[in-house]
Parts: sequence; C-alpha cells; structure tokens
Amino acid sequence: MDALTLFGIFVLLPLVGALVSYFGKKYAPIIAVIFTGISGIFLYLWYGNFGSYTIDIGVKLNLTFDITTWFFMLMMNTVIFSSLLFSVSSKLKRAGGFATLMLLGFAGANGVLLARDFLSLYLFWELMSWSIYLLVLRTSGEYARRYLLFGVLSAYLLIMGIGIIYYYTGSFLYADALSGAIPHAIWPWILTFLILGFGIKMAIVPFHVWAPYAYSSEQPFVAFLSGGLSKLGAFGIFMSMYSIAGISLLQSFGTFRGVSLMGYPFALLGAATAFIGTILAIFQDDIRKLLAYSSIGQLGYVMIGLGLGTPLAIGGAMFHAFNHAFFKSLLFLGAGAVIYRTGKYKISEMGGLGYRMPFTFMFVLFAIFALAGIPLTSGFISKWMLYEAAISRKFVIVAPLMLIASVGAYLYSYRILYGVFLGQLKDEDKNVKEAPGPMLAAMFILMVPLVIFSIVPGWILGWINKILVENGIGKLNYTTFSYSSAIGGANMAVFWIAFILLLIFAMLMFMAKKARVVDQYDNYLAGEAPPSVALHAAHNYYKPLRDTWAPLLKHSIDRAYEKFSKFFAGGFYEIKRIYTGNPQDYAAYLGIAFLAFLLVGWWLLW
Amino acid sequence: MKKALAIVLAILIFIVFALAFVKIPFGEKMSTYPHYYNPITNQTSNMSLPQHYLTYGKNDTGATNMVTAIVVDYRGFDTLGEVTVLFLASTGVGSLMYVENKVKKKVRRSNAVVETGSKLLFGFIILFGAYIFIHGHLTPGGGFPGGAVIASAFLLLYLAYPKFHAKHEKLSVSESIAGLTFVIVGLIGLIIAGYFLYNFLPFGLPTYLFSAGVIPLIYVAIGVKVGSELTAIVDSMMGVRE
Amino acid sequence: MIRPVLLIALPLFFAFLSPIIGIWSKKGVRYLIIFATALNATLAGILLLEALQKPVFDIIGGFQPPLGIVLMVGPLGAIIAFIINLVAFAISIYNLKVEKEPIVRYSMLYLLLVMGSTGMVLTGDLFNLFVFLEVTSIASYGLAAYNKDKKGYLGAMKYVIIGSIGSTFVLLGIALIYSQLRTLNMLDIAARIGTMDPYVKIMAFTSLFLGFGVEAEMFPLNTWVPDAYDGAPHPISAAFASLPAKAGVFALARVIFTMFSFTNFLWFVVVMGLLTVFFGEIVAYTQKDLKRMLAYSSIGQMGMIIMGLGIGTTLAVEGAFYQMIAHALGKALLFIAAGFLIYAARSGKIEDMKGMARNPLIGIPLLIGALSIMGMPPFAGFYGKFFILMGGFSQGYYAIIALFLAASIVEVAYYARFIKIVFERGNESKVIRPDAATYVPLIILAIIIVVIGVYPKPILTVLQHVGTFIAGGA
Amino acid sequence: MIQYYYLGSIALIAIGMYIVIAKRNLIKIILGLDIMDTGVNLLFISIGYVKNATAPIENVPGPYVDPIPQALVLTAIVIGVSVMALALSIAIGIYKKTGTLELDEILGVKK
Repeated sequence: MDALTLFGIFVLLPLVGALVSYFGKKYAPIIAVIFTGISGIFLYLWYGNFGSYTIDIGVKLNLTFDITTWFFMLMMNTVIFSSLLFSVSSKLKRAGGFATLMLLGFAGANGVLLARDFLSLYLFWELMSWSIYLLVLRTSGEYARRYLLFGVLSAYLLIMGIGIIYYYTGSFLYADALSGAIPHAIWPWILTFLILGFGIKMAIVPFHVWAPYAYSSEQPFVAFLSGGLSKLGAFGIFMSMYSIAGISLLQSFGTFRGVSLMGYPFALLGAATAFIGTILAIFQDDIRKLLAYSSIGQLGYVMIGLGLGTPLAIGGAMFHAFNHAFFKSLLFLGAGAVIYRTGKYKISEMGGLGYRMPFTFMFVLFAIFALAGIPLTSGFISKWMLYEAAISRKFVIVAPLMLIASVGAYLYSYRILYGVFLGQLKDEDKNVKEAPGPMLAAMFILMVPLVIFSIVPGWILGWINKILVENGIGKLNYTTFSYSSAIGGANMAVFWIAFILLLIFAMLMFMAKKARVVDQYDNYLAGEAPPSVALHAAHNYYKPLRDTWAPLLKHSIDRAYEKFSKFFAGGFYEIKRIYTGNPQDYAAYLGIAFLAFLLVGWWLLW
Repeated sequence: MKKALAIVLAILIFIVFALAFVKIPFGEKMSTYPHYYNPITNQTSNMSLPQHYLTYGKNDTGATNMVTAIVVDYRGFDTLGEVTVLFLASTGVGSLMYVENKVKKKVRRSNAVVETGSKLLFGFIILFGAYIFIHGHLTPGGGFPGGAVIASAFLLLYLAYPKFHAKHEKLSVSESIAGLTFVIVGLIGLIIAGYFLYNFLPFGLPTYLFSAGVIPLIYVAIGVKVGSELTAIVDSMMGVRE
Repeated sequence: MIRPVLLIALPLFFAFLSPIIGIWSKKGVRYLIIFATALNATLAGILLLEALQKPVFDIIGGFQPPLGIVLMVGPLGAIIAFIINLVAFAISIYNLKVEKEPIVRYSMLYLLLVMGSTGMVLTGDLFNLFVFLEVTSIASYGLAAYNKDKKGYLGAMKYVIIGSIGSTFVLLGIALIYSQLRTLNMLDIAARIGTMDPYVKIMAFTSLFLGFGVEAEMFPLNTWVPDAYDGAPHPISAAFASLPAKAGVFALARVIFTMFSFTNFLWFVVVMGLLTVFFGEIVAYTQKDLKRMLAYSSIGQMGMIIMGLGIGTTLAVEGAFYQMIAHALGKALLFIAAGFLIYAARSGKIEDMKGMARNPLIGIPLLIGALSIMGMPPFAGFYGKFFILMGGFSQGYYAIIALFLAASIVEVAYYARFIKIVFERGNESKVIRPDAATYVPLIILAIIIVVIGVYPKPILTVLQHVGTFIAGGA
Repeated sequence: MIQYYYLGSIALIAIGMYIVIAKRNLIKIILGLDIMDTGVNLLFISIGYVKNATAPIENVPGPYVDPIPQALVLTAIVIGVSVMALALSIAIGIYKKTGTLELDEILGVKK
C-alpha cells in the first residue's frame, strides 16, 4: 500500500463518490452506499497494514494509518454506511445533494483521522465542518447558522493552538511538537485551545447550544453526525492530550490523586456536560431534541474518561465512544423510522408503536439498554469502566455527577420506550406499517456490534489496549469475556449465564399465568369518555421532576449567548457610524490617516 | 467645527510637508544628482538620468526638444497611457451625459460680431494648433497643447453658434483612428525591432521638420486625438440643443 | 514567446477599434470585448509559464531601464495578471446582461479598466504605475456612475474625491522619490533607496502607501467602496472587487517589498490591515443591502491581504497572494450571483431575497463562493487565510490574530444569515432560472475555485517565488 | 536658503485639502481637488529646476533644467484634466437628479 492508495481509498474515493452521486438524482443514496461499502471493505482488509505516508498536493499532507485511526474509522464507516442505507428508502428531497454532502463529510472525517500534521487536520476538519453546515441547512437556515458559528469557533480555537505550536516549532507535524522547542509553560495554553476546539464538536458545556438545533435535521444525517462525526472531537482530544503532548508531559503539570491537573478540569467539564445534557434530555418532548441532549450527555462521559487519563478511564472513554457511535445512531435511525412512518416528532403524540413496528422496537430497545448502561449490553461495560476509573481515585465530584446522569439516562430512555413504543396506540397510527427493509437492515447492522461486544468485550478491549500501549499510556487487564481493575472489573460470561437463567425463569413465570391483552377501548372508565390528554401517560411526563428543577432551568445558556450576541451587534451599529456617507468626512479621514502614518513613521525613526 | 478641523488638518499637512521638503535641495547643479543604475545589466552609470537624456537624447531620438523626446520616445508608453486616460475621460463623459429621451433646449442666437469673428478665427486657430503639434519635436508644445488649441477652436464655434453640433460619430471615428495609429506604430516597432513603440523611422537631421523618426507621426495622432476628445467632452457636456 | 506589452497593447487596440465597429453593430462590440478578454487571459497564461522560467523584462521603445519604461513580470505578477484577465473574461460574459445605453462606451470603459489593472501589475516603472492607476481609476469613475441614477452618481462622486486625493498622494510620493534619486524605475529605486534621507523616505513611503491604499481598500481610505460598489452596474461591482482592488494591493506589495524594504515599519501595516478587517467585517454585519454587505466584506478580505503583506514572512506573503487570487475569483462570483438575486427579487435588500438561490445553477456556485470567502477547504480561500494566519503566528502576532479571528466569526455570521435567507423554503413560485449569460461565468469561476482549492499545487508552485519577491526581485 | 517654490506648492496642496474638507459645494470641492493637483504639479516642476538654466530645447545653449519632471507634469496635467472632466460630468448628473449642488442637501435628501 502506498500513500496514494491510502489517500485515494479513504479521501478521494468519497470525494469522487460525492461528485458522482450528485448526478445520481434518485439513486444517489444507493451510489453513496456502494462507495462507503467499498471503503469499508478496504478498511477491513487493511487491518494491521499500518504505516505513515506523505501526500504532496502543493502542501504536504502527512497521513498515518494506525490502530487509533483504524478504530475510529471503523465507527465512522459503519455508521455512515448504515445511515446512507437508511436514507435509501427515506425519500429525501434532493437526495443527490444529501448523498454528496454526507460523502464530503465522510471524506473530511477520514482525513481528520488520518492526519498527522496540523495543516491537513485543519483542512479536513473544516471540510467536515461545512459539510455538516450544508446538511443542516437542508432543514433550516437558522439551525445551520447556529451550528456554523460554533463550528467556526471550534476551527478558530484549533487555529490558535496550532499557531502557538507553529510559532515555536515552525512545523506542522504532530511529531515535532514534542521536540522540546515549546516552553513548558506554554503547553497549558495550547492544550486548552485544542481541547476546547475539539470539544465544541463533542458539544461540551458551555459550547453545547448548537447541538439540539443541528440534531433536529434529517435523521440519517443526524445519525452520522451524532454517531460518527462527533467522535472526531473525542479523537482530537485524545490525539492532542496523549499523542501530541503525551502523558508524561501532562503529568508534569502536577497531579491530583494521580490525575494530571491539565486533564482534571476537563474531566469536571465532562461531568458537567454529562449532568446538564442528561437533565435537559429528561424534559424534552420532541424526540429529536431528547436524543440530542442525550448525545451531549453521553459524550460528557467520554470527556470525563479522556480527562482523567488513567488507562482504565481512557479505555472506558474509547469503549464508550465506540458504543455511543452505534447505539446513538441506532436510536436516531429508529426515531427516523418512526418519524418517517408517523410524521410526528412529539413523544406525547405517539404511543404503542411497538405493536405496529416490532423490529424497529426491538432494535431501539437494544440501543436503549446500551444507552442506559444496562448489563448485557456493551454500554454497561464502558460505563462501568468509567465509574471504576472515577471511584478508584476517589473523585467526589465527578463520580456522583456521573451516577446522577446515569439515573437520568434511565429516566429519558424510559420516556422513549414508554412514550413511543409502549402504551396505547393512537387512532391515527392504526395503519402504521413496519419500517421499510433498508431501514431495518441499517438498524440491524448497528445493533449487531452492541450485542457481540457485550458478550466478547475482549475483542474491542484488545484494540483499545493496543491504542493505549502505542501511545504509552499503560495497559488494560482483560480477557475475551472480562476485564479487571484495581477495584473490581466485570465478567460478561457470568452476566450472560445469569441472564439466560433469569430469562428461562421469566419465561416459566410468563407461561404459568395467562396474560390478557387489553384493547384500548376495553374501557375501565365506566362509559365515561376519557379526555384525550389523560389517556396516554406520555403527556406531561416527569412533571413533578420538572417542577422541582424549574428554578434552575430558568437560567439557560442558550439565552445567555443570545444576550451576548445582541450586545455585540448593538456595538456594531455604533461602529457603523464611522461610514457617514459624506465624502468630506472621508477626505478628512484620509488626511488624518496620512498624518498618523507619517508621525508613527517619524517617531519610529526617531 | 468641521471648518476648524479642516484648517488644523491643512496646517498640519503644510507643516509635515515643509519639514520633509527642507531636506530637499532646490535648484542644485545637475552634476550633484545621483547616478542611475541599470537593474538589468547591474551597472551603475557615470551620470544621472537627466544628464543622460540631455547628453545622448539627440542621438537616441533625433528630437531637438528634450521634453518631447522623453514624452514621446523614452517614456512613450506613459504617453500612450495618458492618451488612454483622455480617451477614457471622453468616453466616460459621453456615457454619463448620454440621454435616451432627447429633450431639446431652446437657445438664443448670439450677435453678428461674435459669429463672424469666430468664423474668421476658426481656421487660424486650427492652423495654429496644427503648427504646435507638428513642430512638437522642435519647439515647446506638442500634441497635447496642440490638441487643446484645436478643441478651443471648436469651443469658440459652440459659443458663437448655439446650434452648432459636432457629429459624435465623426469625432469618435477620428479619435479611434488616431488612437489606432499610435498603437499600430507601437506594434510595428515591436514587429520590426522587438520593442514596442520602437522609433523605427530614420532620425534625419536635427532641427529639421522631418526628423526624429516616429515622433512627429505620433504627435500628429495625439494632436488629432486630443482635439477630437476635448471637443467631444465639450459637446457632451453641452447636452442636446436646438 | 509572449511579450507582456501585448497584454496592454491588444486591449488598447480593441478599445480604440470598438467605436468604429460600434457604428455598424453594437452587439459586435460586446462580443469583441469577450474575445479581447479571452485572448488576453490566454496570453497571460502563456506569459505565466514563461515567467516561471525566469522573470520577463519587456523593454519598451528600445531604451534600457531606467532610461525607458520597462515591464517587469515575475511569476507573481504574471499570476495576478492571469487571474485578473481570467476573471475579467468571466465578467465580460456577464456584461451581456447590461442593457443600459450607451453600450459601446460601456464596453470600452470595461476593457480599459481591465487593461489598466493589468498594466498596474505588469509595469516596472513607478510613474508608469501611476499612469495605469489613473487609467484604472478613471475607467472606474465612469463605470461607477454608469447607471446614471442618484445612487450611482453619488457613489462615483465619493470615489472621485477619495481617489483623486489618493492619486495626488501617489504623485507626491513619486515627486519625493524623484527629488532624491532622480530615477523612476522601481528596481533602480530599490537599489538606491538607502541613500534617501530617512525622513523623506518615510514620507514617500507613506504617500505611496496611502495612495495605493485607496485602490487596495485599506482602512480608512476605503470609505468610497460601499457606495461605489452599490451604485455601479452588477458586472462592474464584480469587476471592482477583482480587478482594480487586486491591482492596487499588488502595487502596495510593490511599494512595500520591491521598492522600500522597511522591516521596523511593517507592524504598522499589519495594524492597518487588522483595522481594515475589523471595520470591514463589523460594518458588513450591519448591512441590509446585499451589494453593500459584499462590498464591506470585500474590504475585510482586502484587509486580510494587507495583513499578510505586512507580516512579511514568506508564508504570510504567499498566503496574501493566494488570498488575492481566491478573493478575485470568489468575490466576482458572489457579485455576479448578487446581480442575479437582485434581478430575481427586484430589490437589493437581503430580506426580500427569500429562497431566490434555490435553483442549483445559482445556489451551488453561490455556496462555493461564500464558503471560499469564509476560508473553508477545499476551496481557494482556505490556503490563503491559513497561510496568513500561520505567518502571523510565526511572527508572534498573537493578539492581532485573535482579533482577526473574532472578526472572521462576524464574517461567518453575516454570510450564514445571508445564506439562510436565500435558501429559505416557501417562495418556490418566484424562483427563476438564470440564463446562460449569468450561469456560465458563475460556473467558470466556481470550477476554478474548486480546482485550485482541491489541488493547489500549480498555484503554490508559482507562489514559491515569493521569497525573491520579498527580497525585492520581480 | 528658504525654498519658496516648495512652500508655495505645499501651500496649494494644503489649501486644496482644506477646500475639499470644508466647502459644501460640489463644484468647489472639485476645484479643491484641482488645486491640490496643481500644487503637486508645481512641486514637480520646482524639483526639476536647476539654477540659471533654460528649457531643455537643444537649439538654445545650456545648461538645461531637468527635462523629466516637465515630461511627467505634462502627463499629470492631462490626467488632472480628465479627472476634472469626469468629476464635473458626475456633478452635472447629480444636479440633474437632485437639483442642487450643495452637499448637505444632496445627502440630506438621501436619508
């Protein structure tokens, strides 16, 4: 394999695919699926075929294909493949444009993962960023604008970090950053800029306000955005902290209970993100918004793991990122299937769809288990690793926040489960059909890893271990079915055996007592017509909880940003008055500029 | 307020300029001028640029009037630009003063003395203008003053005969032909000698009318061009009369 | 083998020819202009290939410099000339949409505007530069007022006043230099600039810098920009942003690098560039009128270029030149698209253009142009911006770059607002399809933007010569 | 030695600047621009002056003054004339549209 092949398959091929599928019109999603499938096949074939290469397109792009890249590419490729597969039957308007932009985003994401110099990182980062912008623009210009402002802020924070490194080293290579040219005291600045820059893509607090809007766009795209692209933030933070800076440098800034003081604040930020995201998710009635806030919260966990920086924590973060890629895109696709069939977004307006869309229900159920971290799914293992990482170092703020967030995750997962799929079927949804085949196939593809890696977490822990070892962080103690840590660990084999036993027991119980299915109109209200709002409990769900939180929910970060921007825009109108429209004033400016320039020049000379 | 600012600004500008120009000697001998340097051959000459023109100008161009030699030959390209600028001005004024729906204005006839006098003078002024630009390489003057004099003859007609109207098409054709002459002369130089605006005709004897190669040719073209352009500007600004 | 002088002589020839042709056929003149600009662009392309081997000196009239005028075409000058002529070609197709009479004069003025801008880039003589500056600005004055409405006249008037003061300053700078060095050739001046009295030298620099700063839209000399752009016919707004502005900033680069080699003074240029960016972007945010917004955005972009020049490292100047190319292409595209949007919405206000860009023939080029201006890869604008930023960092201008980035966010904000409105749904019935004279130039420009953004190697190969340019070469 | 010629031409430039900034009439502003231009032209000529020298026409015996500034000023004058012509025709256009040449009124109407 040479540089051009690598670059060609993972970057140029999607770009070509983007061009081709634009003209594919109706068949664009199918073409795009084929293109992502090809790069997926190569990704599978080239495992272990690692190396670094340089591409010269006028500027030199340093690309490296290694286990970290491969691991993240795996998520990216699976998620986009199934998202595009889903979109085959979702009858999008202007499907050509959709497929094109998805593939552009995919190319950008692959580029970011391959990049080992800041120029190509920034190049692909921006490519990915504006593809998302245009994809959001398909739904709403206003949402897109909100996204773009934060996307650009993220890029500019990266630029600041990159620029400081460039000032000291004069090189864009990751590898040169540690050459010792950068003074020790400068590193915290660089890392802060880089981590915040990448963190915006992960929607960490307080830069999360774009996410609920962007995540309200077309579901196949949002699945890719939440499942795939947001992981680039995690990748970037991992790279900047543990590959560019390196763990020993981080440790040299002092430690707090064995955790670098450079990383700990970000772990706190992650905990805050997890907490705020989860709390806000609980109160959402719009399923897209709920999943969006949930996504924010879950990525907070990843941030915690990356911030804590112990092998267990990073391993947990990686594993959780991996899981999140699958279950969150599965959830978005599931929601997409429901929205596609019913045309409704509000949870309170749905209900009982589990009877009409049993397969979708089953897939979503798995995703929800994984999301909530219920044992038997891989989501449980990754969360467990993160808890252990926090608890083992006695972090009294991070660990409780995580636990609260985890409880919150149960609450909102249950809201989806109950509000959408259980409960009573609405009249208008009587004729809803099961989602079309490609959609089910897409969801199935995403569900498989969740199940497999819950049985044999060792496989994925093997890859993660390789990543950790390669970057000199440490290593995990794991076997095929379990992992162990200083304070415990988890053995999935035990869990599965217990589960199967329980399942058999439950089956027996179920068979022992005959259950009767109650029809909606098999009424227990004694002939009174029930008010429609009272019929379905998903209406005003968690009202007591919301009332409790009301004083806090009043303070919205969203509104703070709005005030901030209003304040600045007002200032802009003041500045505008310089351009008076009177040519004589302009002539006076010219004279004044001349004098000022001259005097500065003479003063410098003097 | 604005006036005060303007006065202060003007005074300050005066002061800073005065401060700079104190450093610049006035009326110095040419021998004190710095010597020029040829950036292509990387050689520093043993004389200053004006000295070179004054010493070798006659041989280089065949013109007696050194200003003309510089304007038309040494820096002929500037002059081409200059002609273009004037052409642009006439075109620009023409396009700005263009009226689609021509509203004709009432005008008054001027008296007989003015009419006869200007008729009488017209030919002489034209002749004088032609004299100026034809002898541009020998005496002070040249295409621009000559053209301006010719335009003034037309201006006189405009004043004397309010109904007088020079045909725009004719003016622009003469403008164009004169301009084309200039460019074509330049291109012929490029073809013959490899230098745009090369003086390819024989220089002849200095101080004679037929000397200095293409300079008189170009000056005639410039004279015609400037004359017709200025006339066109005047005509455009006058608007449509009846 | 192409002589650079042909790039100036041939347009002049065609311009002088067009009144004669115009007597028979007005349409013929329009196509003649397209032909002339296409020919010029081709010649400039060939010239670029030649200049890459070694700088081309075209001695005019057969007199060695500094006796005569010399055209000095290095790789950088050649590529700017090429881009100017290429954009001019694209805009000349859009010129077919201009219907106001007298169209023959309009075409001549346009061609001479192109010629003047090209001349400013090619010339190696300071006074000749002034002459071409004047050719450019007088053509611009005439074209700015061409619509013959009040807006056009006022814009042109402002342009005339500021522009004339600017050219007076240029002339003054030339006088100061001439008084001390007795020469007008740039390289001759450069070789002997050290012998000038330092006070006079700074004064000459200031005069030239401000004089060319008017064309280069530097703050606070850019005040004419919004009014002139707003009042001019649409193709001319596009041309203003890409031709005279680029020529002006190239002249500025000539002043900074070729003639004066100040090192301790350059930070002030950076500050001026920053102020230009800052005021341009912030005031653009407040605009409700599309063409005015683009005009102020143009100011911001030019400020970025000036900043790049002021930073003065190889990387930053390379970025500045890349940005010049990208901005010439991108802003021309946006102005052409703006012309279409205004035509379609029958109003210049952005809020009236709801959904007007939903036709892909206009929408996709528009997006490409806007993203390129915002500095997104893989479009042309990316490399310029990135290199300027990195150049700034390498000189330690942290605070300046941070402020610049803040201004860039403002830029993104108003472009996003604009895109949001023109792509909004719900006005489908009024969306019209652009005709060929509109979409052909748009597509030409968009393709070039994408190609040099995806594969910047050709441009960067040319720009590698920036080192010699900074050191004072051609 | 005090260079009166320089000072005179600089004064013209300053006066022109003052007129452009302070006077309210468009025609006056245009004239102000022309005065500035004239000032620079005079400055150019005085730079080329050589004491006790004559015009550089070679049928008169020398010494001659520097011929270059004269050639340049010739160009500069023509350019100045062209700018004036265009500025005046724009002023005519403004007058046609607004019926006034007072800048305040023109801009006042605009708002």
